[in-house]
Amino acid sequence: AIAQGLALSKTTTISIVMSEKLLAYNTKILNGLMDVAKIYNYNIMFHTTSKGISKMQDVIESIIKSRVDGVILFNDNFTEDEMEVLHEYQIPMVVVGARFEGKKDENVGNVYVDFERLAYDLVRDLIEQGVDDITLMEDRLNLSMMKQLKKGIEKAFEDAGKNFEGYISYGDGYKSSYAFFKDYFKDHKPAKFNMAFRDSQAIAVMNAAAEAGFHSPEDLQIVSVLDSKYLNMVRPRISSYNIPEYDMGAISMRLLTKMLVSDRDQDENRNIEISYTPIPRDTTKEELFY
Amino acid sequence: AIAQGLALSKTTTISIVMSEKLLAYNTKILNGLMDVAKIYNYNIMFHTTSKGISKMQDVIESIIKSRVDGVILFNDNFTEDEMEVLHEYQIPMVVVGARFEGKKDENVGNVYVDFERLAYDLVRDLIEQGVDDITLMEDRLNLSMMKQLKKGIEKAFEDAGKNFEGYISYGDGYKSSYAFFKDYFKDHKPAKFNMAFRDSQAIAVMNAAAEAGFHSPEDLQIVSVLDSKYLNMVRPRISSYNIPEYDMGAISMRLLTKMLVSDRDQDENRNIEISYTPIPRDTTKEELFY
Amino acid sequence: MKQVTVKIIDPVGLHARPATVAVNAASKCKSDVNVAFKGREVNMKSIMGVMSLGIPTQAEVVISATGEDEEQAIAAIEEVLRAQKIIE
Amino acid sequence: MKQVTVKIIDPVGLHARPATVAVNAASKCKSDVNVAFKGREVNMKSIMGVMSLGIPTQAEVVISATGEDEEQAIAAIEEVLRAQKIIE
Repeated sequence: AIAQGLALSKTTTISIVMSEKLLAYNTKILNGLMDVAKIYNYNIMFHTTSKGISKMQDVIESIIKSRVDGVILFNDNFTEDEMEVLHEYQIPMVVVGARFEGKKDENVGNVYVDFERLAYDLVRDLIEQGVDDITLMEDRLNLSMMKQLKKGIEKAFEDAGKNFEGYISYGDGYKSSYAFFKDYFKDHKPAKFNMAFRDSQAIAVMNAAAEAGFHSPEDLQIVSVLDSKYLNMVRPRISSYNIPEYDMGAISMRLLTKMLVSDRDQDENRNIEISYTPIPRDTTKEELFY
Repeated sequence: AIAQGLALSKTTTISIVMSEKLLAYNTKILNGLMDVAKIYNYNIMFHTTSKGISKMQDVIESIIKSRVDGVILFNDNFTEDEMEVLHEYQIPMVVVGARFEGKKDENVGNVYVDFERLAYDLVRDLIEQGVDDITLMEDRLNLSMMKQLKKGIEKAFEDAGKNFEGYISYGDGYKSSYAFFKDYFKDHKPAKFNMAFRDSQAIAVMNAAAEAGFHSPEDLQIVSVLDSKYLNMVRPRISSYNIPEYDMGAISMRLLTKMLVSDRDQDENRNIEISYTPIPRDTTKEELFY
Repeated sequence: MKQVTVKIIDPVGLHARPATVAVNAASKCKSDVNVAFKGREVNMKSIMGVMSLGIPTQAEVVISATGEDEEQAIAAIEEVLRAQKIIE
Repeated sequence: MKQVTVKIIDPVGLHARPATVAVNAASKCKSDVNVAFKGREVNMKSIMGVMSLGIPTQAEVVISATGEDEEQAIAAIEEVLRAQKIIE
């Protein structure tokens, strides 16, 4: 057992921590992380959090016990207290996903998409085009992202002297979204513009609307913030944003590498914003993403 | 660094090896593996193979160097020679996915779905119902599975005194499948029955056929062997099979645990077949899965 | 021995994640913990055992614990299964 | 110094996986390896450097190597990029 330990200790080991429920949505980021880790010959310890089986506290304990050299954390996994514990042990870490709004120091990097600005810019354009009947569908798996999208929309409404009241919340997953809208469209019209975070929610509102006789984009425009190949397979094809997820993973691991070797007081940029571009398909009107 | 090694050596460490391209299709199996590993407090080393970045040989080398206690291998990742190397080092391993057809000994377990029988039973029923115009679409990401499906179909044809010639091969991914069928349906009718391994190929043939004026199930029946939530979101909804993927992962990790502690000469069952059940939706006729 | 009868309400029954959650809860107890369904009884700390019972949704199963912490074991297991919406 | 001009044919340009494959190929060489596009030149062993160039598909870029294995470096990098269908 000791020989085994010695062999292991020669290599840099990085822990990747993510929630099990998000795994299916983050495979491209994970691929980017793994490819760059392989170039640097890092060992990767993989941890998932999973309700009723493994809590973030257990994962943190196992990270500290095994004294890994660095950690990649997917956002929406942890509370500020949990981050505090990792801070105390001075483990370099990179938070990937949304902008990290907790306390930062030289041991924390962040590779993120500015979801607040994305939502602000989109809704500002919509309001200019006369559309203020807007729904944002809650995604319980990604509450950090939701918070930032909501903030961006609210700011755009505020700047136009209006008030945003279109945040809707129901269960998670396609089935509950679809059931919700099937029922909702019995006595409601769809909002003119519908914003979802994930593909399945966008498809749910589209299918339920179509079956109630409402068609996209005439009766309702639909955007899924995260792109997926399935948005291109449904009819009509759903508009979304291109977020370079593989790159986010690759850049996050590279940033962590730099943090592992660099001087602590070096004033390097540890906050890297990743750009996004709209992908207009069939569910948005031509003037929106010109 | 030595202290770090010693700390690590106290815990059982398992390597999970999969191809990067299959990651998005195997998240449920991975979740099952991770949950059970967490119950036993195992550390998980995660390895992906990725063209141009990390080959299976590199992964094997890193597994041997770090002297992990056991390995979970996703099928379709390795050649017989590569398995041979792992054999020589006597590392207990479980192969998950399709039936493993290489050399087995007491260090190799296999948790699998019998894709050959699935295909045989389906095609036997189809032939009995008078349908022998059948296409099997190649999936280059899962060549072991394809081989077994093809074998099952060929056997069903042979038993009916017929010859199967409906294996088609083109690029991988939705775009190339869709482009292939868009072109193909310009001067061909679809086969009466179309079998795909993954959701995207099934959706591709359905969309291309619909746009050429052919409708499912009247003009073409469609089945995707692997289920996914997206098959329920497209219109018409595509029939598939329920394969308990999470269970496959959970059982694989549990089997490995048993192999780690058991006597070598104990005659335990190391080959566990996982059952499947059809999920009839809109793209198969009523009489098929009664 | 202490035992309790519970009804499985998780839509997939005691398979997949629900089964793994149940095994995880049982594994934390010092007592021997068994689960019985339709006359068959297995060790509730065994994943393959629990899955082999093929317990469907709406099934009533008997969970029993024998050992020094049997009282707390049953209470703790019930609590976890209820929190995860696996039982009523 | 040894250099070669290549045309990127991968549909996403030299981003994402293609960029990582290129960096991996360059990292295996002893020579210093640079890649230049539109007057900017970066270390081809740096992922963030290569990605920061924003090299689109159909772009022509210059790869240069300086060091004892410069000849073989250029040949090896070209071979990997071609095998991965990143360049013509």
